[in-house]
Formats: sequence, structure tokens, C-alpha cells
Amino acid sequence: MGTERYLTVIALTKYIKRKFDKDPHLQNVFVKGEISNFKQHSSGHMYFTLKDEKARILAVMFSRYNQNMKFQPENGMKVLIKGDLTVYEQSGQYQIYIKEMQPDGIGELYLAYEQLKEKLETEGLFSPKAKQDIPKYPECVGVITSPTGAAVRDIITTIRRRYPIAKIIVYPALVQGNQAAPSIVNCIKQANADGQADVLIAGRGGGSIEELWAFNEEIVARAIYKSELPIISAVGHETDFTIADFVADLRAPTPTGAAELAVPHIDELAERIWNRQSRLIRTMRESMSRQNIRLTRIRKSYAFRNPQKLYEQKLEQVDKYAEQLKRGAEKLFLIKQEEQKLLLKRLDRARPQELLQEAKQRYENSNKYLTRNMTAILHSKQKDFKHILSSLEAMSPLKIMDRGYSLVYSENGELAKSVKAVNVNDKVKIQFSDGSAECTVVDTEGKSI
Amino acid sequence: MTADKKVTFEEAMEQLEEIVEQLEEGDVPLEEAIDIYKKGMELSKLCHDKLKNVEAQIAEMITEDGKREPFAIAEEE
Amino acid sequence: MTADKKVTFEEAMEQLEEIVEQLEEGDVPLEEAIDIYKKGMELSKLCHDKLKNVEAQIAEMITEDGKREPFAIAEEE
Amino acid sequence: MTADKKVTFEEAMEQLEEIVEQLEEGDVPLEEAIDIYKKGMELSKLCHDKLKNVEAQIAEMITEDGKREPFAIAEEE
Amino acid sequence: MTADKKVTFEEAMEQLEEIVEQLEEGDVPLEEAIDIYKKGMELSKLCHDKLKNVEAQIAEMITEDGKREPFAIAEEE
Amino acid sequence: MTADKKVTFEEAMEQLEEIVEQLEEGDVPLEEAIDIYKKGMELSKLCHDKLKNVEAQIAEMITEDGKREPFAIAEEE
Amino acid sequence: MTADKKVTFEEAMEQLEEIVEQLEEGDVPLEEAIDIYKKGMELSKLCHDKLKNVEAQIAEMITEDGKREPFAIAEEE
Repeated sequence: MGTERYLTVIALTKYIKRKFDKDPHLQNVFVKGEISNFKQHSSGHMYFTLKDEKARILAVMFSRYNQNMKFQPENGMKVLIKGDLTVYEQSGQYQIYIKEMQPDGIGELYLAYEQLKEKLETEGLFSPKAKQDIPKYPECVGVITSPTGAAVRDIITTIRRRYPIAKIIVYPALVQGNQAAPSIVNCIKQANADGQADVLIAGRGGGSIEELWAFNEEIVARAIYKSELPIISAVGHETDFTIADFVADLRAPTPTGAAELAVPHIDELAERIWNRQSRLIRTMRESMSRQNIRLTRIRKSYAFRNPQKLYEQKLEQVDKYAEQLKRGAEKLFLIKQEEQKLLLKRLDRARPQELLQEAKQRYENSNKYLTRNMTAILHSKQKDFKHILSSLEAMSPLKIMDRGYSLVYSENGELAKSVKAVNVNDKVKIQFSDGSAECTVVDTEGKSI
Repeated sequence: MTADKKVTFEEAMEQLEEIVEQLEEGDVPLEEAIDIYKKGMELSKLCHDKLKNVEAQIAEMITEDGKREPFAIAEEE
Repeated sequence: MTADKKVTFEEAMEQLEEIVEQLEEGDVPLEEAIDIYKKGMELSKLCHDKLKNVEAQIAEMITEDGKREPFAIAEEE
Repeated sequence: MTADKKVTFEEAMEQLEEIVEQLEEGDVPLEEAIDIYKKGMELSKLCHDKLKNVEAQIAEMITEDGKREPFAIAEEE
Repeated sequence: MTADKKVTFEEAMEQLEEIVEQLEEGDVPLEEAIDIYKKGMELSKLCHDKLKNVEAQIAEMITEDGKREPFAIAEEE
Repeated sequence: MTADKKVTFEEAMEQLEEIVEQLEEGDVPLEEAIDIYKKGMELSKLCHDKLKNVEAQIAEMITEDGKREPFAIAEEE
Repeated sequence: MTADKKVTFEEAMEQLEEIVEQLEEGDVPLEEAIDIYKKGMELSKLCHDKLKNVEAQIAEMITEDGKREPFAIAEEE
């Protein structure tokens, strides 16, 4: 148990708020009543109580919604309101949040207008997607309006002035009264059936809301929507907004404005064509000039103007090589020649003449000493011989006899050293130093000692 | 050129605009450019002729029963 | 040369620019260089002729266009 | 020599340079040197002829090019 | 001597140098020296003849080369 | 004597010099000495002849060498 | 005396010397001395002849040598 079953105030309040918000009948509610307790906050938001004799409800209109309002609300003013109901949680009060507010008085017409607008908008008739493009250069403009009004005059004059080549077809329509709406619808259908016009202008001059009312009729709106030809609406003055304006492919503020929107100005157009043409020519000339400059630059480029450069340097190089080749060959030849000469010189110098001289010298030496040495030996031997010979001669026993001695040799040739060695009648030989004599012994006599 | 006759003024103008823009963007090859240029010049001439050659039109009114009648502005108004 | 006729002006110009660059870089083999140079001369002539041709076409059209009379209607007003 | 005709200028020049270097370095046998030198002379002549040929071609092209008329547009500017 | 004809200049020079060195070193027997020297003289003559031959060929080629016409364009500049 | 022909000049000279030395030493028996001397004289003649021969060859070579023509190129410089 | 022929000059000289020494010693009977002396005289003759002989040979060889022609080159220098 405990307190779980008890709701918090906020929970309860949120629950209630959700109930309000979900209920379709409490959204886009149309309410009428009288303003009291009106206050406008400095932020622009409006706060007041909407009441009638029997009830009251708190109302809020935020500045976002009220800033384009054509009237200023005040206490006691009766107003028509469109808005959503919801709960303001902090005070637990339900309030109506106003989106649109009109002073009450037009009454049913205005309500009908709003309701139709709402309906058609929901159906998507105002959607930008449903809008057709207005042809830029219409050949034929269909005008749906009163043939007698100022509007038709303004439109035709304007078109004539701006774009005289466009054909104008007027589809005369009733633009006010009960028959106006079907008449306009008829014209739209007729124009579509014709198929001549490229664009339609549907509208009328200014007037009261009742006078303009045909353009708020559903059949007109649907006819405009259905039209295969694009339609420019031109109803009343700039401030007048009709359903037709919403559903038309283009809204013009005035009939003159519609004509200006429907056709271009022919001079401007011609100017435009001239302009495009001259741009074409200029662009083409510029492009040509650019290409020409580019080509000229290329043709004047160094490489193109001086094709000789392609080979001149090479030519120089060939000549250089040829020269080097010649010099190289000559140099090589000279080197070889020099080498050969040098060798030849060395060979000359190495000629074995010196060797020959040396050999000769050597030979001469030996040759000289050969005989000299031989002669020396001979002389030495001769000398030795002479020496010995004189020694021999000095020792000659024959020299004793020089003093008067003689030698006596017996008959047998022996030296007779004693008288006993000889007998009488022996033939003896007496040797003198300088010769000999043959003698016969006559007598012998021994020596008495 | 005969084919071009069926081109509406609007189409011709649009093509002309496209061509001018194309050329002005500048990266169109020369041969193509001269073709485009020619086409552009033709279109320009075509548009120009269309503006020039049409006589001023008289406004017509088609009555409820489908009859056509010239429409004169009520000058008196 | 006949094959080159199908080369567009831009292709020819691009080739020509490449050739100039090649030649200006300078280290192109001799035989190749002379071929390149010839090719360059041909391309140069080709581009020149194409430009002359285009120029003539433009000139012709401008002359034609120049004769165009002003708007009659515009003057009436 | 006929085989050499297919040698490019640059190849011939390279061969010539090698020969020159060989000769300048000096360590070439004498009998070989004369052959190398002959070869070098032939190469030099070949290169020379190729250059003459190129020169003639260029001269011809320049003459032809000289006859070409200048641009009208270029002069207008 | 006929066999020597196939000897290259450099080979002959090398042999000659060897001979010269041998002779310069000096300890060659006399008769051998005279034979070597004779050989040296022959080699020297061979080298000399080879050089004369090459000289003649170079001279001839240079003369031929001299006849070559100079470049026309190169002179113009 | 024919066998001696194969003796080189140097060998002959060495023998001769030995002989001279032998004789110089002096204590050679007379008969031996005269034999040696004779041998020496023979060797001396051999050497003499060899020298004459060499001398003649050299003389001839010098004469031949003198006839050799000089180089043209070398003189140009 | 024939046997003596084979005696060399030096042997003969030695014998001679011995004979001189013998004689110098003095105690040789005169008769013997005379014999020895006689022997010495014979030997002396032998030596003398040998010397003469050698001298003659030398003289002959010198004469021969003298006929030999002198060196040409040697004189030139």
C-alpha cells in the first residue's frame, strides 16, 4: 500500500494536459467572444480573458502570431479567434493559444473564407508543388475579367506596351455578384478548352470584400487548381488576399502587375538577345585570341625559332672530336715515334764498339805481355846460364897449369901421379894448359927420401 | 535549320543562354566552340527574327457563346 | 598528315606544347629531334590552319549578322 | 659502313668519343691505332653527314614555314 | 725477316728494348753482342718502317678530311 | 785449329790471359814456356781475327744506318 | 850424348850447378876435376843450344805477329 496510489500533482496535471492535446476538437478551435483583462507584455505576447455572458476562458497570443495583425485588440472588443487549447501546467489552468484573431463583424463570410482556406490548404491546393511555371515568352495571354472594368484596360495597355507581339484574348467574366463565380469558372474552362493562351490572368480591380468574394469561392479555387494553363491571379489591391490568390500559380498585387508578370518587355528581351549574341562573339573572339596568343607563343618559342640549336652544339662537338681524333692520332704517333727514336738512340749508344775497344785493349795487353813475358823468361834463363857458365869456368882445373904445371897421362890414359906409374919407353901424354904433347919415357928415377 | 523552326522562342532563348554560358566557362575545344558558336548565332538570329517578324496583335474577345470579336478598350472609361 | 586531320585543335596544341618543352629541354637525340621538330612544324601549321578556318567562319557570320536590321516595332514606340 | 647507317647520331658520337679517349690515353698498339683512327674518321664523317642532313631538312622547313601568311587576328590586336 | 712482318710494332719495340737493355748492361760476350746489335738494328728498321707506313696513312686521311666542305649555316651566324 | 773456331772471343782471351800469367810467374821450364808461348801466340791470332771480324761488321752497320731516311711528321714540328 | 837430349834445360842447368859445386869443394883430384869439368862443358853447350833454339823460335813468332794487320777502328778514335 503506502502512498503509491497517490498521484503527484504534476503527474495528474500532465495527464490532463495530454487529454487536451490529443483531442482534435480542442485543436484549431474557432471561438468568438469579447476581450477583457487585455495585457500586452513587452515581449509582444498578448494575455487576456475571452468571455461572453455565461463563461470565460484564458487566452494567450504570442507575438509570433500577432505581429501581422491588422488591428489592435482592446478590452470590450469582440473578436473571432482560431487557436489550440492546452493546459498551463504551473497554474493548472486551461488556456487557448491563439493563432489567428479577427475583429468580429464580417461574421460568416470571414469564417467561411477561413474554413475554405483551411480546407483547401489541407488538400494541398496551395502547395508550391502544385504551382505551374509561368511561360517566359507567351505568344498569347488570356485575360479573364470584366471586359468593361479598369482591370482589362490596365492589363491590355501594359501588355501592348511591354510585349506587343503577344496576342491577347479577353474572356469576359462577371467579377461580382452571385453569378460571378460560375462565370469565372466558365471562362477558365473555356480558355483551357481553347488552348490558345499560354498563360491566363484572372482578376478584377479593387473593391470591398463582398465585391471580391467571387475569388474566395471554392468552385473558382478548384477551377484555377484544375486549369492546365498557368494562371496569374490579380484581385483587388496589394493588401487583398483571396483564396484565388493562394491557389493561383502566381499572385500579382494588381492587374497591371499581372500583365508585367505575364509578359517580358520586348526591348529588354531584344537587349538580352543582343547581349547574349555579343557575349557569344566576344567569348569566341577571346577564345580565338587566347589560342592565337598561345600558338604564337609556341611558334615564337626559342626552340622553334632556333632549330639550329638542335644540331649546332652537336656540330661543334663533332668538329671537336674530329680535331681531337686527329690530334690523338698524331700524338699517339709521335709518342710511338719518340719511343722508337729513344730506343734507337739507346741502341746506337749501346753499339758494341766500346765492347770491341775493351776487347781490343784486353787483347793488346795480353798480346804485349805474352811476348814480353816469354822474352823475360828467356832472358832469365840466359842469365842463369851465363852465371853458371862463368862459375864453371872459374873452377876450371886447367887454370892450375897456367902456373906451369902439366899433367902426364899414361899409355892407358890414366893420370900418372907417380913415377912408378911409368916405365921407360912408355908413351905418355903431357897436358899443358894450352895444349898437349906426346912423349916417350926415356928414363925413370925415383926420389930418395 | 528547318528543325529549329519548331523550337519555341523560349526553348531557343534557353539554348542560347546555355550556349553563352558554356562558351563563357571557357574550356570548350575550339572545333566544338565554333560549332556551338554557330548554333548560338543561329539561335540569336532565330530569337531576334521571332521578335521582329510578328506584327502587333489586336486583342480579341471570345464571347460566352464562343464567338471571337476584336476587343477595343473602352477608352471612355 | 591525313591522320592528323582528326586530331582536335586542343590535342594538336597540347602535342605542340609538349614538343616545345621537349625541344627546349634539349637532350633529345638528333634524329628524334628532327622528327619532333618536323612534327612540331606540321602541328603548328595544322593549328594555324584550324585557327584561320575558325577565324574565317566567325568573320563570315559577323558580317551576315551585321546586316541585321533593327527592330521595327521598337522604333514605332 | 652501310651497317653504320643504322647507327644513331648519338651512338656514333659515343663511339667517336670512346675512340678519341682511347687515342688520347695513348696506350693503343700502333697498328690498332690506325684502324681505330680510320674508324674514328668514318664516324666523324657519319656524324657530320647526319648533321648536314638535319641542317638541310630544317632549312627546308623554315623556308616553307616562311611562306605561310600571318594571322589577321594577331595583327588586329 | 718475313716472319717478323707479323710482329706488331709494340712487340718489335719490346724486343728492341730488351736488346738495348741487354747491350746496356754490357756483360754480353762480344760476338753475341754484335749479333744482338744486328737484330736490334733490324728491329729498329722494322719499327721505323711501320711508323713511316702509319704516318703515310694518317697523312692521306687528313688530306681527305681536309676536303670536307664546311657548314653553311654555321658560318652565317 | 778448326775446333778453336767454336771457342768464343772471351774464352780465347781467358786462355790467353792465363798463359800470360803463367809466363809472368816466371818459373816455367824453358821448353814448356816456349810451348805455352806458342799456344799463346795462336790464341792471340784467333782473338785478333775475331776482333777484326767484329770490327768489320760494326763498320758495315754504321754505314747502313747512315742511309736511313728521317720522318716527315717529326720534322714538321 | 843422345840420352842427354831428353834432358830439359833446367835439368841440365842443375847438373851444371852440381858440377860447379863439386869443383868448388876443391878436394877433387885434378884428373876427376878435369872430367867433371869436361862434363860441365858439355852440359853448358847443351843449355846454350837450347837457349839459342828458343830464342830463334820467339824471334820467328814475333816476325809473324808483326805481319798481322792493325785494327782500323782503333786508329780512327
